[in-house]
Amino acid sequence: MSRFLVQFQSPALAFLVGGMLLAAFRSKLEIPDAIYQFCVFMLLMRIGLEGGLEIRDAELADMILPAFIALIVGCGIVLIGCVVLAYLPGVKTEDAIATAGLFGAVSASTLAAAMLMLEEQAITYEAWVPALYPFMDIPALIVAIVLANVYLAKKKHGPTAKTKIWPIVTNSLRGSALSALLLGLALGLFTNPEVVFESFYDPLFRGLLSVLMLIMGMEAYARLNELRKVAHWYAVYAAVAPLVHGLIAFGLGYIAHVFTGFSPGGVILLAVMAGSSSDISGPPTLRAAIPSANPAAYIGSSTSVGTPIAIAVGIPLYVALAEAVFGL
Amino acid sequence: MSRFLVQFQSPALAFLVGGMLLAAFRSKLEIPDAIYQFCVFMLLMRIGLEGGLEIRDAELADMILPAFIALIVGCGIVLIGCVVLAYLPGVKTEDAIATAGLFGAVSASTLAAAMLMLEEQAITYEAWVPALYPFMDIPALIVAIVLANVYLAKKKHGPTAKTKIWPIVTNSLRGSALSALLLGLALGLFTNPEVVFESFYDPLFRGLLSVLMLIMGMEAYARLNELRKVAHWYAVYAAVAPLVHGLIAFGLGYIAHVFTGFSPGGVILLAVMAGSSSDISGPPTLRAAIPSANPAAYIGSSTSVGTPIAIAVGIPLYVALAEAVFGL
Amino acid sequence: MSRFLVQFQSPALAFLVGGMLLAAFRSKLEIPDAIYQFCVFMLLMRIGLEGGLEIRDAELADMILPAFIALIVGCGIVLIGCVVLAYLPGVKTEDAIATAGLFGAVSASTLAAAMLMLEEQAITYEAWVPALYPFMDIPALIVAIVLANVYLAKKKHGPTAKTKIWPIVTNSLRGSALSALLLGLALGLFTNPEVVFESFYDPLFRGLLSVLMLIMGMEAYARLNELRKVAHWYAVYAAVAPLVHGLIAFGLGYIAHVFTGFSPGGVILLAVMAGSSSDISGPPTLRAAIPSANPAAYIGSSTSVGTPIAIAVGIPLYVALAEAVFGL
Amino acid sequence: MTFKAAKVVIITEKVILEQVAQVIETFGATGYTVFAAAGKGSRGVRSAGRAAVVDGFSNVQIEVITATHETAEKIAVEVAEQFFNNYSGITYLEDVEILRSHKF
Amino acid sequence: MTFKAAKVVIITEKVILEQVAQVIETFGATGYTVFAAAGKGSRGVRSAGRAAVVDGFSNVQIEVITATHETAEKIAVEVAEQFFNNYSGITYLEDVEILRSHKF
Amino acid sequence: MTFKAAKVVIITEKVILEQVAQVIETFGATGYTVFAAAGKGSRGVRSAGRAAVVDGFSNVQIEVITATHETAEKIAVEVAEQFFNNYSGITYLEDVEILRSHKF
Ligand SMILES: Nc1ncnc2c1ncn2[C@@H]1O[C@H](COP(=O)(O)O)[C@@H](O)[C@H]1O
Ligand SMILES: Nc1ncnc2c1ncn2[C@@H]1O[C@H](COP(=O)(O)O)[C@@H](O)[C@H]1O
Ligand SMILES: Nc1ncnc2c1ncn2[C@@H]1O[C@H](COP(=O)(O)O)[C@@H](O)[C@H]1O
Ligand code: NA
Ligand code: NA
Ligand code: NA
Repeated sequence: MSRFLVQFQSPALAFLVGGMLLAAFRSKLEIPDAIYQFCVFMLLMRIGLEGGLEIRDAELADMILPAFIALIVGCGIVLIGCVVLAYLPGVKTEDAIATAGLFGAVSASTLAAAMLMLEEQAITYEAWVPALYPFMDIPALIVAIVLANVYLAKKKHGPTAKTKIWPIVTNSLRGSALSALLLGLALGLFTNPEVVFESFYDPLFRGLLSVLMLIMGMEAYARLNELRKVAHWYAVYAAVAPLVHGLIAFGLGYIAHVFTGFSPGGVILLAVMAGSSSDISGPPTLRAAIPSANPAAYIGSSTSVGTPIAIAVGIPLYVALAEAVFGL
Repeated sequence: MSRFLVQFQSPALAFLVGGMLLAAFRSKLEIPDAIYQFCVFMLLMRIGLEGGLEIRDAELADMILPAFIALIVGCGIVLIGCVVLAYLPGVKTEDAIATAGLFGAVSASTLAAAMLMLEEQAITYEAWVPALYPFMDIPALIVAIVLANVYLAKKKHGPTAKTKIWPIVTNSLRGSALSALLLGLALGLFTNPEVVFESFYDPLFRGLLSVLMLIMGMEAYARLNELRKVAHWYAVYAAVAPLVHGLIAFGLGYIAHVFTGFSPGGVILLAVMAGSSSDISGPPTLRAAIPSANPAAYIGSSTSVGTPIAIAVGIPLYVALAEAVFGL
Repeated sequence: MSRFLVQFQSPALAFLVGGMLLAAFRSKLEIPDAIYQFCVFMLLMRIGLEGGLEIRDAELADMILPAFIALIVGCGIVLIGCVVLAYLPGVKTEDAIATAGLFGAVSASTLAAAMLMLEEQAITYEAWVPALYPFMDIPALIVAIVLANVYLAKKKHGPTAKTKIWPIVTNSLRGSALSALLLGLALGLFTNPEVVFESFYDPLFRGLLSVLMLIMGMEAYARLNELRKVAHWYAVYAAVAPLVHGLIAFGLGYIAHVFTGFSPGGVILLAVMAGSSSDISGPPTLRAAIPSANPAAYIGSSTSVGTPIAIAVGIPLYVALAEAVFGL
Repeated sequence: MTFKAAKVVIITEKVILEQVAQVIETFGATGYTVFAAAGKGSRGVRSAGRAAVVDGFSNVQIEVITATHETAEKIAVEVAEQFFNNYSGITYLEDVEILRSHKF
Repeated sequence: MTFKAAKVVIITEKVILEQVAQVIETFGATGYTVFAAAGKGSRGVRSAGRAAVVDGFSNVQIEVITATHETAEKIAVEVAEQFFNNYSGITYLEDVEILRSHKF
Repeated sequence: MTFKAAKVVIITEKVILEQVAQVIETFGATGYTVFAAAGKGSRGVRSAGRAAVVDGFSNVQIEVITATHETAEKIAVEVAEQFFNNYSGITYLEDVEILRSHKF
């Protein structure tokens, strides 16, 4: 429990809240877009490089179950989300699907914040766990886009239309976030970037994440306005879903722990990924692939409510749970 | 005296002069605006974070007198400046007020340069001293804006008009510079940013300051042209005022030293703040609040002459003085 | 020979290839222009600062022969290039001259990659060698521009026209790349930037170079299209010339080694400079000075083929040669 | 001597820039020019420059010079029909004069 | 079918963008578009992109489409009167054609 | 009351911005405004914003308001003649209306 409290003072969360306060006080502070893009690039390269370096030495067999869980969770979240949101009054079906897709996908910055918190708490994990990111992210986006296309096609042309999956996959792989992550993975796997990793990508990780959290906080506040314009049920979903998703993944991760010795830290990160909602590449992917869905609904839900909850409540919650369950 | 000479080779000053030379030789080297904004953000966060972390452990009582001196000096400089400039031929009253306001306010980069010089010379100071920045900066800007509004209102409507101070205060707090500084202060005070401070904000401080100094040098040269178009008395004021202001603050700081044991390093930094003129948030604040003042006059004075003098002559001067007075 | 293979996994080359692959897969990853410009600035400052710091302690006499070789090689490459390219079918004379000029000039990023490779292989060199950059770069550009002007003037007005060299020199010195390098040199020579060099410019060197290499790779791929539109002989020249130029410089460097004890590492770097083709300041200089030359030809050749060959084949080749010749 | 030509201006979301460009090329335009833009319209404020966590949601303005008013209008109509139900955006036309030496 | 409308273009200092936008909204404009700009005028060179130590001193160009020429002119006159004594800036009008589907 | 004036628009390579500006000043223009632009034309795609290893190869759009149509045309012709053989670029004219208070 004490850990739970300390985490509220952790830098990642503190900068996130700081960003929200700045925006609330209408500060004129602006972090240039170029810096934001660079922070994201550095974070994803850092995660990818370490993942690649570690997968080299890892038992691939150990990864199979967690990767499978990631995939199942990613798809499951979207399906559950669609059903739940569709029941809520005032929610358009396309918007429901897009929102569920965004919550099924993964936020690199939330993941990075969790990695740092684990480091601070000296909780270890298999270093390839963050590299499971695409196993959850891509399937979630694909399921959402396919569902939306099927729904729209039926509405227009009756039940015969078909959606092509492959272009969605490649398009999603080409997005800036996954590109950087996969590039890092490949470089870590096949080349020798140890020195540049240790002298550049790793030491700057923590600091750039703090800048990123500040930006996320400012953006979260700025988007609250948009969220106000759509059905209030989005806010409810966005507040509850991250924790539900995280707990589901925590449970499945626990099973992997029992059967294959998946580390407690790994279970936490899996829960964090599930509980996070995509902020970098998810939104433009969905905007392009489900044009009729209202971005104010899904981006508002994710950025303004989902991400702050996932970081401020989700991460400490899973850590506390892990303490209780694994007796850390 | 030897220290005085060595300081001319110190990096901050060297990069400043380097920037001026580049601009003088019409180099096409450009530091992108995004990088400049990021450097400023990093510097102010660094100053704020350390200030916050230190105020936590500090005797608040120790801060009262220096903070009060900062406030008095900030307001005093503006009043003196208005009177002096108003006597000079060819100087419009609004321009005089705006110029005095800019010289009363504080330059974060000049302050940062002084902090590094003190570190190089192993002269210590209470770490909360840089956090006195807003106590001098905000009052100076407010006094200038109020004076200008009173003057302009009288000119237009006779002596009945009133100026609202609160919007000026909030507007000034919202400026990018003070926002970053206060955010850093709050994070340092209420959260635990030690690790990110030590791994990111602190180690990059020196390097980013060198980049900033280069930019300041280029800008100083570029703005000389504008200064040439206005009364030459601005250049005289801009060359003399920083040193006079610095010496006044040095004197008052010395009193604080005698009565409350305020450190010699703190006295130097107080003098540096007083001697500096605002470069980041002062100009746009004044531009918006005193529209009829000619920016070529006040920005030219401050950026082209005031800042170089404050850094190149002021800082070494106060250090030498401190050596003599405190026998460092 | 083993070293030759290991180098293919070195970070610089790996990021270059990574960038090409990203572009080939049409990734949407973008490194903002501001970041690119900052990386270039940092690299050149780093090279310049170290050069300046070292020249201070160096025997100036030792530098004379290598500097002279750099100059001869820079001019020689352009002359050879013009003759060779002029013989090839489908090549316009202006385009030939501009292309030869670009290959005679020097690429800072290729040079930086070589410096890191030497460090990894623990091969030392006189630290002032990278500062020979301008001795090769400027003469090459000047010769190309003068040749082009003479040619164009003759075509238009007969053989009486004259070209002014001095404006070309100053224009080239004002370019962003040489400005940064010379500024660094001057600061290193005349001031005390050791601390900022060691705490900022040096440690970030390796990481920023990796970012730069990624960008170079993306650009190389993007420009391939342009190269396809011009005579295929450009591709042949661009693939062969870097190695020929490097070997010529290696030979001359070897002579300097024999006569004045020029270090093997220095010989390698001289070869790398000769084998590299300018990517930062060369292209805009030539675009402005030889307007009628087709940029698709010379930039395509240099960026898409010349630079990748110079880094991926050239550097390992000269290192391997040095192993054989000097028995490293 | 100058000749009459037309310009169609499209202001819309950056995220569909490529798709709009394809439509423009369909109508045989010889080129187009793109600017980063911020703006406010019926569908809220769209910023530029500021760190946009949600990339691609700032505006672009696309300008196309066409030889005839007819082509310009066709492009405007097609872009509006195809995109402006789902994406925010406006489009309008202007008369311009081109030099003889240019072919559009 | 297209309909006549007007465009007012305002080029001025970035520092007063928000104030100008307020004036525009006063006249009931449905929106506006903003571009970063550099420029040279009677009051000197204003750069963009380059590190401007003195932020807010680069230009913006603001474009507003209005249904009537009259509104456009009113906006232009008001902006010029209110700001151009103290801030550098110019303003001008253009005729444009809009599609039927738009309401301005 | 508004008065007729002209605008000349030049879209070309950033690398020659300074030279084009000199030409414009030769014709006595009171100022000009510059925008960063990307574009596609007969000579390929020109990007902006993206890290351009080869700096200066993105576009700029330069706009000049002139009192008379004649001056605008002269500037357009001169720029086209002097630069567009070697550099990519287009230029066109528009009619604009200015306020009485301005002198161009
Ligand atoms: N009346 C207008 N004048 C100029 N630009 C406009 C106007 N209305 C909308 N826009 C631009 O078009 C974009 C999309 O408009 P909307 O679809 O109405 O949100 C806005 O962000 C503005 O940049
Ligand atoms: N004749 C002109 N043509 C185009 N833009 C102009 C012209 N005159 C001024 N400008 C723009 O308006 C801004 C302010 O002009 P000024 O108030 O004359 O300094 C300049 O920085 C230019 O961007
Ligand atoms: N039809 C057009 N409409 C709008 N802009 C154009 C057009 N053609 C060319 N441009 C612009 O002018 C630049 C140079 O054109 P070009 O010389 O044809 O390559 C392009 O990069 C575009 O930005
Ligand atoms: Na998720
Ligand atoms: Na001051
Ligand atoms: Na070379």
